Amino acid sequence: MTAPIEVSGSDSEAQPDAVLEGVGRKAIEGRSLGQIAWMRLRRDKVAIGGGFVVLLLIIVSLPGVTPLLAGWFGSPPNEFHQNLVDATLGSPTKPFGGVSADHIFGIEPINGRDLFSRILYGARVSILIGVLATLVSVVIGTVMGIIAGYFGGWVDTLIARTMDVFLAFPLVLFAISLVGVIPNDLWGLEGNNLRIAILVFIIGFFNWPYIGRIIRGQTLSLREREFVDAARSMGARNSYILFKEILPNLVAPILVYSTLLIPTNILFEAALSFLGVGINPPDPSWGGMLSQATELYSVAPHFVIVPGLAIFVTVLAFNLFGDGLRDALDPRAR
Amino acid sequence: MVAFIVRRLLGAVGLLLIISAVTFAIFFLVPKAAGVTSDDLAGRFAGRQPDAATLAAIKDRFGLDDPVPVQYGKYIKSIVAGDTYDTGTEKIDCPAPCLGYSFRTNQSVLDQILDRAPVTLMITLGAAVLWILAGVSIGVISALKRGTIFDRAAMSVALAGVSLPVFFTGLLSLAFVVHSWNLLPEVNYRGLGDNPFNLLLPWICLAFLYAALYARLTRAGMLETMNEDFIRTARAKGLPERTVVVKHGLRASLTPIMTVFGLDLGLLLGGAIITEKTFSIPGLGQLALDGIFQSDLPVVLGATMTAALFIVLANLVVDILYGVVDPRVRHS
Amino acid sequence: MAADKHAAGKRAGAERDAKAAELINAVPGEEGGGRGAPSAFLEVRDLKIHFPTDDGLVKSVDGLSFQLERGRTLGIVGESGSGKSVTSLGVLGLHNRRNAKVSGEIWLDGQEIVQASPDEVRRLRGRKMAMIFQDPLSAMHPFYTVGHQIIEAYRVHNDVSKQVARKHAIDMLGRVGIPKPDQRVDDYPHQFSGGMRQRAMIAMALSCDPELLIADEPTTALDVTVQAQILDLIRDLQQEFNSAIIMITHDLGVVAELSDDILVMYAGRCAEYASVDDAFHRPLHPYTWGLLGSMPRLDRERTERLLPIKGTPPSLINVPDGCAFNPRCAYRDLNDGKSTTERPELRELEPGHKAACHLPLERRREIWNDEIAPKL
Amino acid sequence: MRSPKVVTGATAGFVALSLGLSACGGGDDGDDKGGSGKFNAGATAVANPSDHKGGVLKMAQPDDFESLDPANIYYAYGLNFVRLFSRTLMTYSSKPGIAGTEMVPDLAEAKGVPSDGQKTWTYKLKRGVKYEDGTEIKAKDIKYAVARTFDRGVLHNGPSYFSQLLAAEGYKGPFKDKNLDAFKGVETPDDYTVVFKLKRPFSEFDQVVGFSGQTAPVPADKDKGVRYGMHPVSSGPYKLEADYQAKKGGTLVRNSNWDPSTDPNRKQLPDKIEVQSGLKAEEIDSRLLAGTVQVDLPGSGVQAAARQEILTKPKLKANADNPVAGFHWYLPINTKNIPNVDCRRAIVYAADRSAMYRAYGGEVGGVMATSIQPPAIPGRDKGTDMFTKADPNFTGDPTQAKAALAKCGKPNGFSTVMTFRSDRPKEKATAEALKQALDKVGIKLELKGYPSGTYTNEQLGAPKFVAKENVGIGTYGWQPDWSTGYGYLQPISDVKAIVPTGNANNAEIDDPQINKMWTDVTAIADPAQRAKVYNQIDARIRDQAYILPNVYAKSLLVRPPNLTNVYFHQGYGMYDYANLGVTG
Repeated sequence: MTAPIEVSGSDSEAQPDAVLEGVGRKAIEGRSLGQIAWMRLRRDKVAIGGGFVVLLLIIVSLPGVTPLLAGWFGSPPNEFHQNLVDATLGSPTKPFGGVSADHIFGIEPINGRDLFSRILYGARVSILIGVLATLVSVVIGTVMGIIAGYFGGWVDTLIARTMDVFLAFPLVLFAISLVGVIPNDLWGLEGNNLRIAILVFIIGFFNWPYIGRIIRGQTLSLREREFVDAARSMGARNSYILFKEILPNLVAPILVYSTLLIPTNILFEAALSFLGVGINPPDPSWGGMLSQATELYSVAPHFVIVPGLAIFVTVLAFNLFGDGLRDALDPRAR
Repeated sequence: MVAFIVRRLLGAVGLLLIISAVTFAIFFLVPKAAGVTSDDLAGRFAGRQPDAATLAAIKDRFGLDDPVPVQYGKYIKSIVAGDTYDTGTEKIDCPAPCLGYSFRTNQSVLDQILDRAPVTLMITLGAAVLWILAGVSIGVISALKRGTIFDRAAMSVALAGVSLPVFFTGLLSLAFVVHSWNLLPEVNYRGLGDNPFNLLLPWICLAFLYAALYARLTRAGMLETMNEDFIRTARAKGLPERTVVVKHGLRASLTPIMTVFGLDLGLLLGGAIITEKTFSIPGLGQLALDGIFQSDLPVVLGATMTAALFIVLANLVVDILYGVVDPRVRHS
Repeated sequence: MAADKHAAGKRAGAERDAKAAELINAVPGEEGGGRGAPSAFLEVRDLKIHFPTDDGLVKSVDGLSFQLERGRTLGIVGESGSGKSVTSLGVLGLHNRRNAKVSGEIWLDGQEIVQASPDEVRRLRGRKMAMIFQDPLSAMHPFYTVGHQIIEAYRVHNDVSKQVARKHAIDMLGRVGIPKPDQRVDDYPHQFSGGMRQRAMIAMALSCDPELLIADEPTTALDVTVQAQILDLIRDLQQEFNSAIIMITHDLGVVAELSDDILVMYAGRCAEYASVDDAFHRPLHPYTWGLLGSMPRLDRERTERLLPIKGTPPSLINVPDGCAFNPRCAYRDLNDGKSTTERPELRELEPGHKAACHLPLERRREIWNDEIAPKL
Repeated sequence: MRSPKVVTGATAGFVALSLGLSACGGGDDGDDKGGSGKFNAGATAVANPSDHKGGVLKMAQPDDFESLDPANIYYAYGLNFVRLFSRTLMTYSSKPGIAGTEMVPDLAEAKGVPSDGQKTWTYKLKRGVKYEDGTEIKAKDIKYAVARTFDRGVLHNGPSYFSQLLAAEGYKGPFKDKNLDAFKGVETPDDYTVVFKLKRPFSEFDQVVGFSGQTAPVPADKDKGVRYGMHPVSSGPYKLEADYQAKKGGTLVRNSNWDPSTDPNRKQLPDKIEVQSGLKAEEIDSRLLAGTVQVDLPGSGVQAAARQEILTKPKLKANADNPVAGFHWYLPINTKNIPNVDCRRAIVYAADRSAMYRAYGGEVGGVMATSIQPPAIPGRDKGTDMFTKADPNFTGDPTQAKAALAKCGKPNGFSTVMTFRSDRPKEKATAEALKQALDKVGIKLELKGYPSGTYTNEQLGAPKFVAKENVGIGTYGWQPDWSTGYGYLQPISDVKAIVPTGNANNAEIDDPQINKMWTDVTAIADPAQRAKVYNQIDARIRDQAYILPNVYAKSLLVRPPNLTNVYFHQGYGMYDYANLGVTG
């Protein structure tokens, strides 16, 4: 937390926030809000740590990088190493899940596949779905939120009610059923590409009201601000006001809540995979590995720990970074 | 206040209607669009190797060849007015609210739901007690001791907590607490007759996640509230700090937490799916999952509607409670 | 995360009362006087309230001294961020103890407050000193009735039954001019109008007969017509209770109306301290001139323009070297650059009239008489 | 490796001493500190024999029976269980080893007498056999029981052999047509004679009558249609104490109107039998190991946790059996999507049998399959490997596979879809293993998992789906309805067995040679002669690479020390539930 937050009362005009506010908005010293946020963020070691892990995960997930790393530190994700596994029990013969120089995270029970590279390839799926689904949510949520907040009236009522309906849906059930009933080739996609697309769509589609509500609220208050009044009084069209006046002011909250939505979506994807509607094997996914582990935790407890920690570290990193970003961009949020 | 409640009730019913229609559409129209015929649907109810006559008999019984709106109409009608089901030799009366009859399990869907609901209820309530006690108190203390070691430690744990899904903590605890160390028995809760403390592990795993969330929420809410003008006023009056914190601060910051709590509770009461799946507890979530994976449409519809009902009800209760707690809402 | 509800710089149009000239002369405090309990009812000595932040040290109050006697009113004026509110909170002990670094002394009726334990200060609050806040809607708890909040304030310092306290609350509500107090006592703050709410707030503040009343912009959030009523009410109550009042405002009209003395704050320090008469007719600080110049007046020709102060208040982290006001001061070049290098001391230039400015006194008088006054 | 010969030879009967069978399963286990038995003691002989009466026998299951209506059950464990309270015309002999697969008379005095070229089968009823209420069981009750199986809309879980075989065109069942005389498929010339009229010759009608509960007599006035299953009327040694509670359980108590002298196949040892449903599988395991539950009803073996414990602790292992159960887990190769025999053979050549074997848990999980028919089928030939090797170290023959691909005209391989049951880790592992192996020769598999709840009806068991999704191969397992080559092979290889949903002929085999053999074999009266034909069909299936053999399932069963008269029943593929007792 960079900005000290007062517990006991003291007038806002003496608040450091307010001081910065005075400096910040029109930049008396030529520092933009973004620069100030960056300054604050840089000072937040924990958030930077989180951001570093996030960056690392993204780099690791890049198409060219994953196989390279898997090659250096492991073996191909689908290669069997059954000689390392007890044929009857299915557990790795070596202790600690078969950790060795060749398999730094150990091996999968039964097949003996290299856990490191499976975790690595799983990261790819998680990050991809997490980020893309967030993008879907943010696009829908922002558009709907702005429309509802800006135009108000029956449009607002309609959209707000729609969001209520969405929020009242038992999402997980719906997502599972939908994945189950959607045909096997669609939109010119098939196989796991289609699976990923469907997961992205479903996760993103069901989560937009969370962003929508926030954007709607922000738009509502922005609409009443002087600069919008000013633009309107000068005869600016709605589209101009929306895109030139309101949208730029929504960039900060959108950025913050997107960052915080990504881990939620990663968890959602992991949950769906855990419940059995994730991507198809043999491609690895973290939730899918845990789902497999429900049958194997007694034989190979490391098979719970490794993918579980991968989820934990990833989600934590995004959360830390998102929290830091929020504190930096919008110290008074919440 | 009465008008307020009536208005909310009507809204809730409307919401349920919409949800049921959408649910119905998804389960009937989407498969249809994907090329599933009524024969296929009938096949879902048949056993091994059904012949054409069997399929025809099943289609006839379920009205699978009716247009979807007609089927939806029948569904709503049976919820409102009840229905009777023909088992072949005898008519089974299914009084309102009749959520349908599962021909896979030969049970009325409502019976199955009523059978499972107590299990989910126990999971949820036990966890809720834990997470409210732990989450709110930690959040309050953290807010009041902002910046201290306690605050930093608590918030670090909380942030870790919100990043730990139940299917990880649950499996971990099963692998070690139950299996390796034999500290607790297998989770085997099946209904009200069983010892609820058998649910200790699911409670802890579920509550840990939510307690973390609530600690963060409470802390943020408390910090905001303790910065409000009326807190300064309370202090200016010379009230003891404890009164200021509890009576003026906590009371005001609990209302938004109440909203979130209502939603979470509603969501979980409709089926703590992941917890139930992780620990294989036969609650509403498992019922719904089984229904989906067995294509038992009446059960899936019933479970979805129940889940939605809980969410809508929870919203309703929260709205009304809001009116009770906050006079401004009551008077508006 | 203080919500910036009272938008800075939003000035209610003040009605200037022409009675400023009749104001009584205030007794200025002995700055840096001897240690130990002072004779004055309230004495603030070299008060500093600093907030260390990641962005630097915020010097909200930076060496402030003043005195106040019972039955008299001190107006503290200044722009947003000048430290006037923090000062009042410091007196009440309501500054954030964890974040703030406080030094100096505050003596209230022979008791020192800065060094006192939080609980000792708490016992003084509400009973010996009370505060009226700017926005009564946000300053009252939305979930409790007005009566409840007054009763609570009364009972914490008086060991009486609820019934007695309730009678007292109704009585207080009546005294501040709320009609049907026995009914309104059970209403919630949001059911009151703005003016009535502020009256209720005042009733709450006065419920224990405090000897020091701090009013922080008590009329800013109110309609103009209601403002005058509230000011009248405060003045009447002061006569009744013989309280000392600190009136915090950026509205010189309010000060002129109510105060005996005036303390002009700039960047956490005192720029000028004078009786109201001196301050309005013989001000000795360019900043005060600016304040007077930017005050709209009914008796001014409409063709004339206001004389606003250029620029914005300084960041309290990076207070300009020398005179804090120098970047905005039109006269800073008239004293060999001293304004940008050396901090001017607060000097008593006339009896009871102090100012902190490097300009030669005569030069200041000239400027006021020749350049400023005619334009006002 | 356990040789089928050993199984055939080990019809030890009621011998107190069990065979050591050191050749079996998880190796030898000489130390006998564990109490009542030795590892595999109950696999081929009766373990812990006793005539001790009394006690409560506790059974548990994670899910529930499809129904307790004997006519509305298809799962073997359900059919095994309902023997406790329902008697049928014929039933499996209650003997360990392969003798258990023999059909013996139950309510009937003797085996069915065929006439009219195997188109008419006549059974004489034993006299004086009673229902739980003391009324005597008559021929009309059996006719009624058979008639009700014609209404598939009401009783849709059970097998449909009677409606397929009996000459009763257009009959819709007694729920729609109360007049039983309209049902021509069964005649009852007197109270103790039941005559079945078939559309076509069928030599294994005794098996049809005996394997399921569909000839268990039902008093017409007690029939409540689908809800009869909540409280079926008993004709066996036990009866339901009260209505059975779905997903909860129920209790069986002694039936005093059961006469042991008429029933050599059942015993009445415990006072009570308690069934608890919905108990978590892991919990059942730990209770089995603790001896607080005696029987895990599904009988398919313990879960991973208990399995590990049993195999690593000799004391526990001594009270476990590891017999070859009824299933053969194999992989049908769809002939519609992969019509070329050499392309199919390429798959068989390339398959990594070692990895697939390990997927099922190695030597404790199964026996590498050589034939399609599992060892429990009397008269079955072990078969030859043809294009693969039943060797735990055989990882496929890419060279031969490539050659076959070249012959098929696709030297660079091809792509197809492979399905599996997503909630069955072993099938998933099998699919992954096959994909790895086929990748090496250029055959690209796309793996798709589906829930087992819909798999056999909507995905692999639905030819339309298979065609639409280009499913070339899938995981599947088949247990025979009854233990003959017909019971095993006909549903999975006869073109007539292909149905739009719930199809078991997943390869969609439509082979003129095989079809002809199926048509002819039903008229052959001699079982040994028939077995020869079955073995020819078996070989033809492998030669044409319609099915990739994989593993004959072995299950790891716990036999608590306080459970008596325990033996693995070949007919049901689990312990025989009708003869168990408890001590202590």
